[in-house]
Amino acid sequence: MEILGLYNYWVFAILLMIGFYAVIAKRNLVKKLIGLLLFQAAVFLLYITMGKVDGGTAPIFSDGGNAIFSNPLPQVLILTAIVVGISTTALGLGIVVRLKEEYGSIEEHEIQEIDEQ
Amino acid sequence: MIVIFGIFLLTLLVITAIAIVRTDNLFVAVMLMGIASLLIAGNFFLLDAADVALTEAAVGAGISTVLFLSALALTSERERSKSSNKILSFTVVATAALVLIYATFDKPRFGDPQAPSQMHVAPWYLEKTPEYIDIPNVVTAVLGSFRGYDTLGEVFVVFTAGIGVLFLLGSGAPLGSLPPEKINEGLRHHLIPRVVGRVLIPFILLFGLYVQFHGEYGPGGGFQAGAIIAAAIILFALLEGEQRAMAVLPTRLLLGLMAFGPLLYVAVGVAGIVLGGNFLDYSVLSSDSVKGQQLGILLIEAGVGITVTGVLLSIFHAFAARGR
Amino acid sequence: MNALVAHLPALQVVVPMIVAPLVVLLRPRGLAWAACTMASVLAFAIAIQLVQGVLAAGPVSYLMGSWPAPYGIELKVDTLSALMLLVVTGASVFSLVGGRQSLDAQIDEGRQPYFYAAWLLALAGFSGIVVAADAFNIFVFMEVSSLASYVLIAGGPDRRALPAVFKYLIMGTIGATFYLIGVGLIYMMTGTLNLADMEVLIHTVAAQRPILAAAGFITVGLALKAAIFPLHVWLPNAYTYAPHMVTAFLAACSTKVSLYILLRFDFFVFQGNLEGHAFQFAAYLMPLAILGILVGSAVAMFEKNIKRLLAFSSIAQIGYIMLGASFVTVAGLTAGIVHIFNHALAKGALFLAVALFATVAAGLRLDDLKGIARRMPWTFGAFVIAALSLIGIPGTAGFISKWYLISAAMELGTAGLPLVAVILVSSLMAVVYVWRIVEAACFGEATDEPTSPASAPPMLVAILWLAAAANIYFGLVPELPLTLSGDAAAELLNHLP
Amino acid sequence: MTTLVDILSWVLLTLGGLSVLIGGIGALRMPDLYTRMHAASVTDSMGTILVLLGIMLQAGWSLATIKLIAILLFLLLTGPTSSNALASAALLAGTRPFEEADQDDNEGQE
Repeated sequence: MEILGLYNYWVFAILLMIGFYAVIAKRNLVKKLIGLLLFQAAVFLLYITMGKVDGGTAPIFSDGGNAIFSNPLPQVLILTAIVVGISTTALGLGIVVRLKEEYGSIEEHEIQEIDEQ
Repeated sequence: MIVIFGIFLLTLLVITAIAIVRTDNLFVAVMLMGIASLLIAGNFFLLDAADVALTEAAVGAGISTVLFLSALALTSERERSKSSNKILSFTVVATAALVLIYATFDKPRFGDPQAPSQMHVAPWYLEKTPEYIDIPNVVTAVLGSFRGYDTLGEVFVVFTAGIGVLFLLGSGAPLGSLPPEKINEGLRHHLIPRVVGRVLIPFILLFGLYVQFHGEYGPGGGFQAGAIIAAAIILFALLEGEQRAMAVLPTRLLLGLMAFGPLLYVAVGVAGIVLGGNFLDYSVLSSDSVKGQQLGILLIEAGVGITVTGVLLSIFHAFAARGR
Repeated sequence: MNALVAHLPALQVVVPMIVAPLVVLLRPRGLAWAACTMASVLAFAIAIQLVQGVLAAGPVSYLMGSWPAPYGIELKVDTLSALMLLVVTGASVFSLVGGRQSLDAQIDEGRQPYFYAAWLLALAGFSGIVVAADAFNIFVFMEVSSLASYVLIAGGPDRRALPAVFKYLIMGTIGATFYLIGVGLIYMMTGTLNLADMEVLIHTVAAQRPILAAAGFITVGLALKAAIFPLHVWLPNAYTYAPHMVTAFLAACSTKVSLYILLRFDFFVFQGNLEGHAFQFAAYLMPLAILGILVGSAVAMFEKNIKRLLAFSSIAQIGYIMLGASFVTVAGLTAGIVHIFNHALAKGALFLAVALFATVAAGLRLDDLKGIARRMPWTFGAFVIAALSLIGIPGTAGFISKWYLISAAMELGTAGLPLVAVILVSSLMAVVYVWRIVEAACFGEATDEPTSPASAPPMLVAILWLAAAANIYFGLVPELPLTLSGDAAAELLNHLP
Repeated sequence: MTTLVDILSWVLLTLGGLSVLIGGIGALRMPDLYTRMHAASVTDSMGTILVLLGIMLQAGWSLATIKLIAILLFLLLTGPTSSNALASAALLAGTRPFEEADQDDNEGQE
């Protein structure tokens, strides 16, 4: 199990890097939003990983089930964070659509050039 | 076995993420993002987070893909420019990653039942849920009652996103005001998807309601249910044309739902004050405090479901209407 | 009524939350604005009540859902949060009343209900952050306020508002996610989310590395949101292209709320728990604060658009607040916190005056404002008073914070002398950029004939004068903000048993 | 009896896994969209049916089996429908089926 745990943290760090890189380096606005989603997904993975307990099951009581449960709190927090993430994305996409209508482009540097003229 | 499966899912996830960043076709990137969401959901399930997995699958793989595709239809499918400031970006990213790696040297062992995060607050929830609220799903208990105020804030985040998109894009014209040639026929002329869709949509709606009201007993709740119900209606809109979906659920009604959900939630909270408790104290809603808690959770989950359905559909219509 | 007093911390957040969905449904003209203003006034009244309560009886705590503290969510109002509540709700009331006319010109009627709903959500979000005593709850309300702010800024009539707000959205979300990582790391090591509980438990954590990383992530994330130099790049355009009324509101409170969280974490949670934290905090933030002050003021001296000029001045002012905090002394923190209050007064009034200029002038470049002083003498008079407060002339509120900042720097001994020099130089720079506006307004010849009615409605000018008068009042009678910020500083620094 | 059910379920699971693998290889090796979809449909139909049957045998008579039957029905309905929608969308977008003669033209279109 320990291997999986370490691997979870590595993947968290790698996903975070990939997503964060896409947000900063990409100049396409939709791509930036996709990167943001990846970036946030990595953080979700961190929280859920830390809530896992050896031999535990999902924190739902059932008759005759075992008595070890994984930590419910990080799960609650991440439920909230997922919904917050999609809300931000939706708003961001709305802005991108308006940008395309106003500027005819969704590339950051092209919009900048149009503005500087 | 679980270890192998977990490693397999995570490796695929990393590969997908790299492919997402490298492709210059946005359509491909969005579809891959849906796959990545599904992989993450699978991984959450392995880590015992059934509720989160369901949400990630419904929201990440379902709704967010639909939103991205509607936005792509209005913008463009190709990424035209290369990355900028590669070195600077990489330095920033690498610094963040190094700090994280530095932090993980002292982290508790994975799955350690003695880890601090498992010792302090969490056992209290597991221990007290049967006593105070008496529902099997502890996640719903924490979400709805112990940390119900967070969930209230979250409903308002969704609501804010909804009014934000409506503010930016407008809410789409009603059916009567359009000339006939402008009416979107959807896939009406494609027999097979339409017939199958007609068969499936009632069942998807039923499943959504099941997820809504079964949230206290199994994985599920208002967010997941709202996303599933919205997905069913979006499917209807895709098959029958968006205007016919609007005829069933007009934009005014959606706006009403969007505003009613948060109001219902706050009203339950204020009822707590009126009946002599604190804000969001459900125990006072009924003479039996456990019954009161259950009633409160039922009501606020309904508020959440209504908000999410209303907001997601409003956003979908706002995007779709922009294309005409 | 007495029964409600106990619920005030919750009502502070809940009142705007109830009204926001109702506003969306209110279609008739003017009703949305009226409902929004009523809710803001009510929130302001609650804030005043809370300030009195805190001054009389100490911090107020409120348990959401009646669940005991580290398990449920706790709200807590102490002197620092009371002061912030005053700033947030006051800014909302003044901007709503004073900016209404400019808004009617900038956003068409059909979209106004959405706008006012977003305004109330921003208000609820800011208040929610300020009263929260739970790390994750702060994140949730941070997102409510941020999303609402994005909507408000995107309402700007100029299309350049859109790229500005997109940049803000991206940077704001990165900041929030960094904050979330930090909170996650702390939770991993302590198992709690309640701030007070966290502070006690961090003390017992032997392994400091995750906590140290968490401190880094939280500080950087919040610095992004608070536009601390050099993470300020989203701010100038966002403020410039937002509707005028929104600029007045956000300039007065949005970055300061993020600074507030930063102070809470660094002084309340980490201070005294992490070895050398005070030194690190000072060593990293003081140079940034000084650079922010100098660069912000210098850029402001050369800006041509008055809103952009004031936005860069805001970056400098954020630097003052950070500079005070980075002394890590009671005097320094008092100066920083009181500057949050005083700067909100000055900037709010300045942007309100700009909103009134906009109803008459052709544009907001300095060239467009030529001769505005003769066309709107009353409005311009109020603008000058607020500008004097921004510079820090004796007799205005701005002087109080600069005075305290300088005396706090003197306390440091010889090391403080260069800091005093920085403060004086930047004040001179402020004189320069304010003078440029005054010069254009008083002595410039208007290039074209006025096309619109030559004066603003007397009612709005009266509101503006009220705001300007507050700058003088709190300059002459600074007891209230000073008591609150002195207590808050003492609380932040000396709360450990 | 239980051993027999176990063996049977493992056989089904293995066969199911094999069909998924074959489908995957086919999707990689086939020359154009339509033949690839054809190969992938092995995963869709045979693969899911066999795997789900195998799991049902493992689960025995319980609520889980009923849920699995529901999933199976759902997949049997949606799989072919989505294939149909995908293929007609591809036709509409102008992707022509592969022929030996115009191998070169088609390569860029996928």
